[in-house]
Amino acid sequence: GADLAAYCVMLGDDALIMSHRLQQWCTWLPELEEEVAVANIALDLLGQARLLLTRAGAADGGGHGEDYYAFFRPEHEFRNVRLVELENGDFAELVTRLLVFSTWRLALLDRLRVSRDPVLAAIAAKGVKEITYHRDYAAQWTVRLGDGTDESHRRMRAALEAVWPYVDELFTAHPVEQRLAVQAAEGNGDGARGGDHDTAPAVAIDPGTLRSEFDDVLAQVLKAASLERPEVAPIPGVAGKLGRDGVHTEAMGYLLAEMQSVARAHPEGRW
Amino acid sequence: GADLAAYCVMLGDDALIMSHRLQQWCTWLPELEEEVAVANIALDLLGQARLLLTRAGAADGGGHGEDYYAFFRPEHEFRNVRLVELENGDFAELVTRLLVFSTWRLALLDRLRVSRDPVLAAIAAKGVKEITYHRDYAAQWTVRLGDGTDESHRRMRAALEAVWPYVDELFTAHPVEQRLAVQAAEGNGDGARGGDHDTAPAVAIDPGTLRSEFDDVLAQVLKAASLERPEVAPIPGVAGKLGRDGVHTEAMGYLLAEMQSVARAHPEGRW
Amino acid sequence: QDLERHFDEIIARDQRIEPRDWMPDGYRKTLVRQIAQHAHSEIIGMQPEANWITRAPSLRRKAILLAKVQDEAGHGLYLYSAAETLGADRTEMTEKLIDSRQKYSSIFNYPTLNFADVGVIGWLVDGAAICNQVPLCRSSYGPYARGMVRICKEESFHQRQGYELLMTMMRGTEEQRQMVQDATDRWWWPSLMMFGPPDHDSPNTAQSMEWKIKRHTNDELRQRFVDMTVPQAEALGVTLPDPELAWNDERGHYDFGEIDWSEFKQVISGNGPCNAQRLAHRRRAHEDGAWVREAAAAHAAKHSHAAVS
Amino acid sequence: QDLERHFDEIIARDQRIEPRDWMPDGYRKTLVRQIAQHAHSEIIGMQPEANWITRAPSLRRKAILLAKVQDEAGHGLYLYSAAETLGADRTEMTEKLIDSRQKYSSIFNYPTLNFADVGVIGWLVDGAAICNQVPLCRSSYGPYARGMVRICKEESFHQRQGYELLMTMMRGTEEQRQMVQDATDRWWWPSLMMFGPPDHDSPNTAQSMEWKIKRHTNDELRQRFVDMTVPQAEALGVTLPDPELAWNDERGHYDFGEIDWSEFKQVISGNGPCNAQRLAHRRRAHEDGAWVREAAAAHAAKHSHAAVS
Repeated sequence: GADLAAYCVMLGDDALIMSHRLQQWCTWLPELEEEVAVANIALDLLGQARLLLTRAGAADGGGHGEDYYAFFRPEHEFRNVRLVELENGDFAELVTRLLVFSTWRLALLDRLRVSRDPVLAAIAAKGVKEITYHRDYAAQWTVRLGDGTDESHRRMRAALEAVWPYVDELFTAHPVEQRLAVQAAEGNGDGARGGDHDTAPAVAIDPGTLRSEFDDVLAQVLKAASLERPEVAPIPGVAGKLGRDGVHTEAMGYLLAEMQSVARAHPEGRW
Repeated sequence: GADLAAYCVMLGDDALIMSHRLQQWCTWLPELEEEVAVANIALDLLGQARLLLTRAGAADGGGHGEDYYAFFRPEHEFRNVRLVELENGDFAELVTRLLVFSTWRLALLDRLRVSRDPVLAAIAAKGVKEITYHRDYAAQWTVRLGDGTDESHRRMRAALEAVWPYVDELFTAHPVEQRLAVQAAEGNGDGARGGDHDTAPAVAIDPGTLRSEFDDVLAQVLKAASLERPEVAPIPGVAGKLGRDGVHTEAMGYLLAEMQSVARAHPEGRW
Repeated sequence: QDLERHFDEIIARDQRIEPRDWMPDGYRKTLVRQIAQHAHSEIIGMQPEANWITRAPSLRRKAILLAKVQDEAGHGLYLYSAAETLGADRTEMTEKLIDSRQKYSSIFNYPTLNFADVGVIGWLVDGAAICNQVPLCRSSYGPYARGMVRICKEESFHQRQGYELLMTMMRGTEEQRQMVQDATDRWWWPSLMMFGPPDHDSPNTAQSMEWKIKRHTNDELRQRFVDMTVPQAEALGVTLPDPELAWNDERGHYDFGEIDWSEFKQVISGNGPCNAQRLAHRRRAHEDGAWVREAAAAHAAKHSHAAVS
Repeated sequence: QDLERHFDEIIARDQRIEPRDWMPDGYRKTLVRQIAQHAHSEIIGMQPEANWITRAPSLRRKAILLAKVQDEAGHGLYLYSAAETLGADRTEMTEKLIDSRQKYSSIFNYPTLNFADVGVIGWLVDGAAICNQVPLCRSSYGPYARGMVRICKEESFHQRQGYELLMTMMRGTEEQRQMVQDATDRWWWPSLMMFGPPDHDSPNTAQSMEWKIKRHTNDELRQRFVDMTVPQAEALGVTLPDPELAWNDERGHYDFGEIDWSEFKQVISGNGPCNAQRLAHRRRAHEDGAWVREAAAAHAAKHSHAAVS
């Protein structure tokens, strides 16, 4: 239904927009090995986005394909978290954002492997393998840079301070997520309180339940990198509305203008 | 006719795209006085672009207004010189590009005041006053920065080297310019070789005739700024095709994607 | 004491204090702080609007918007000059701004997310600013009062242009109408917060009113703004996002809902959606421009030496 | 002399020289130069295509393009490794590239101006590269020959994808067909220049062929490319921008017009439309990444110390 479609759009947009920011790094990375690795991560996320947006189109029933979602929606219909849309900074910022994003998304996809929606479950199962690698890549660079030179340590601290204000949003459940996360229990719980039914999977995950795993992983990586979790306030949305509500940062409009420019110049085009 | 429309598009696009690059400086300038001055120059050029593109629409007879030209043409129909579309650099680059652009354009508009097309002549007359100020502004800053600190001198030299490869193109006549520049003599010369008719004005100016004035002004300003004209080769077009032919640099696509994004998202919109 | 009596008399007679006049330290400090904040607000306020200059969907609107942002830079220049007549220094004020030691209007800590925001900022934000500022044209400090006369005139012009943009968009497509409504929804409450905390929570108001730096309380001005704006929203065809908004015959004013003062305090204390972004932007522009200012100073120094020798 | 005879015999028997084998200095130098240039071409060649990744108009095409650019980075890595087996150093080669002391293929000094350029680069540029490179799979130097086998396989794949994009676009709108024609017009002649100067003007060819580093002359390969491409252009429905292009029954080949060798020389010597841009881009990426490489080295040094102590 509509909720499932909206949920797939959220997870798909996260991957699509994060992939876009990584695509912009292409030809600007410090080593060829990093060119290969970052392009690979961007490709994995693009693949996840395609599957999720295709699933959204099917669940929605409106007949929209993946390209409709990517190229013909206005900004306020994009439902990604704001973390992924921020303008690129230096390589430390790339590493930090990727560490945060992949740690969060790995925890999420790991649980979604048993989603009651079998398509979503399959997408998640595939994604877990990919994101495990992304997280390792980011963690390794976090350690290298945190425990590298004074300069790299300083840059990692600045990157953490820039990225961290957008972390809380990752764990804030949107009503769609809340509904899909409990629906299983309600749907199945009707009169049946036996062991099996209590653990019947939901379609979605309440991201709030991922926080402690995220905090543990980050604590571990930051410790190995001689870095500390920064003390910075989260950046609020507008009147409580966040990326999941379609309310973004000023960076988003420019990103979409670029991403959608060719497709929109040729709305009847075949590619 | 079509040539007059094409010519107005060329001069209009120069102003429109140069204005865009100056608009992007807004809120990034080193002093408030510069914020006011640069916005003012961008406004003047935007005003010239509007008059010229409106004139183009009238001459073309296709019923297109200024906004059609700005927002609904594809890249290869933009006829500006490549100088104006280059990505912004530092303030020295702004000053250098503006000095080159306004010196060239002032020489051009000065002669166009007697264009046989009365609308073009009026636009040029208005523009001369504006561009005189732009050129003075750029010249003053060229002197200040060239003859300021070591750092500012170094930056001005780098800016000159970056901008200069696009100077030759300013004086390369497109066939449309060539036709409109001679047409008067031909049109009026028919059997009448008297003094008055020989000096009958053309519609357009062959930009090649502006070079010596340009070189003199630049030599004077650069000398006062303790700077030298750089020794760098001009950057060719593709198979001889330049901005006036609709062949641009890779910077142009991004510029247009941004500039046209809102208008194209709402083709039926009223603003 | 003679001086102080003279000052009190000028204030009492509703005349103007001029730069050369004696004035109490508190008066000077309060004014410097207020004028600097006002100047900073003009400068930071350029950012959310400049965000749409390059994307303005018609050349006419592009020119209007660019001219407006230019006016704001001009207002900033004016106001910094007025503060300088009180002994403040522009460079110092700029440094206080980027070090978060002086504030600017919180309204500019919200993002501009679609082109209708440009119109709504003109309509609501400039509208609220005018309500705040018209009384300042009668401020007891001469240079500030005179500056405000010109600024208010230009802001009224901006407000009309903003409203006119919205009117035009409302006659456009359904999507455009949604853009206007969306922008109105986002800017309405922050605009009401522009008048500052409620009177019972505004400690400086009494002294400022006594010195005739301020002429009306926050709540008085806020009510005036609401009364003025509700009919404009109706004419426009947008819904203001407050279900409690209703005409009160008894009071002769519109009632309106409770403002979220916790949000206000968060934004004021640096934790709004764009505080960090706005300051980082201003800081970077200032730092990127350092070599230019140094070069200009070095050139001027050489030049004046040459003139002397 | 024993060594030299052994080397000559390996070459004569069409076997492979391996890194541990003795080889003449000239052979080594020629190979290092050729492999480094080839590696640089892969790296610089990423830029014109990467230019369209973020704007690719369908997600499928975006993925294909991104994967292709990634492959090019992989090819670069491969080739730098092959050069390292001859004693060259990657960092040094990179520095020679950004200081203009080593070249890369001139074709990448042209701009990509519309999305069809992505397809035409696959079709023509990769097509020409394959013609050049297939014989290199039999290069006498083992690591290079083996690298080329894999690279050629991937490039054929890219070429088919490019051609397929163009086929699809030709079935689209009139504007799309114009984009394909426009891109073809711009890339055709530069593609022919990819085979290098005409044989009578190519001084190194003889020695390279003797060493079996090179297997065919420039003009032979160029003709092969033209013969292969003309029917593809017909199938596609685009016109190649050469009025002299015509089948010659006698020769059993297509005749084609004179290449503008003055343009070729200009671009080779640094004055193409994008030479400065490409090098500045690569230089900036390299310089921006210096602190990262230093940090990685410092971390590795700490780590190996820790392991030892």
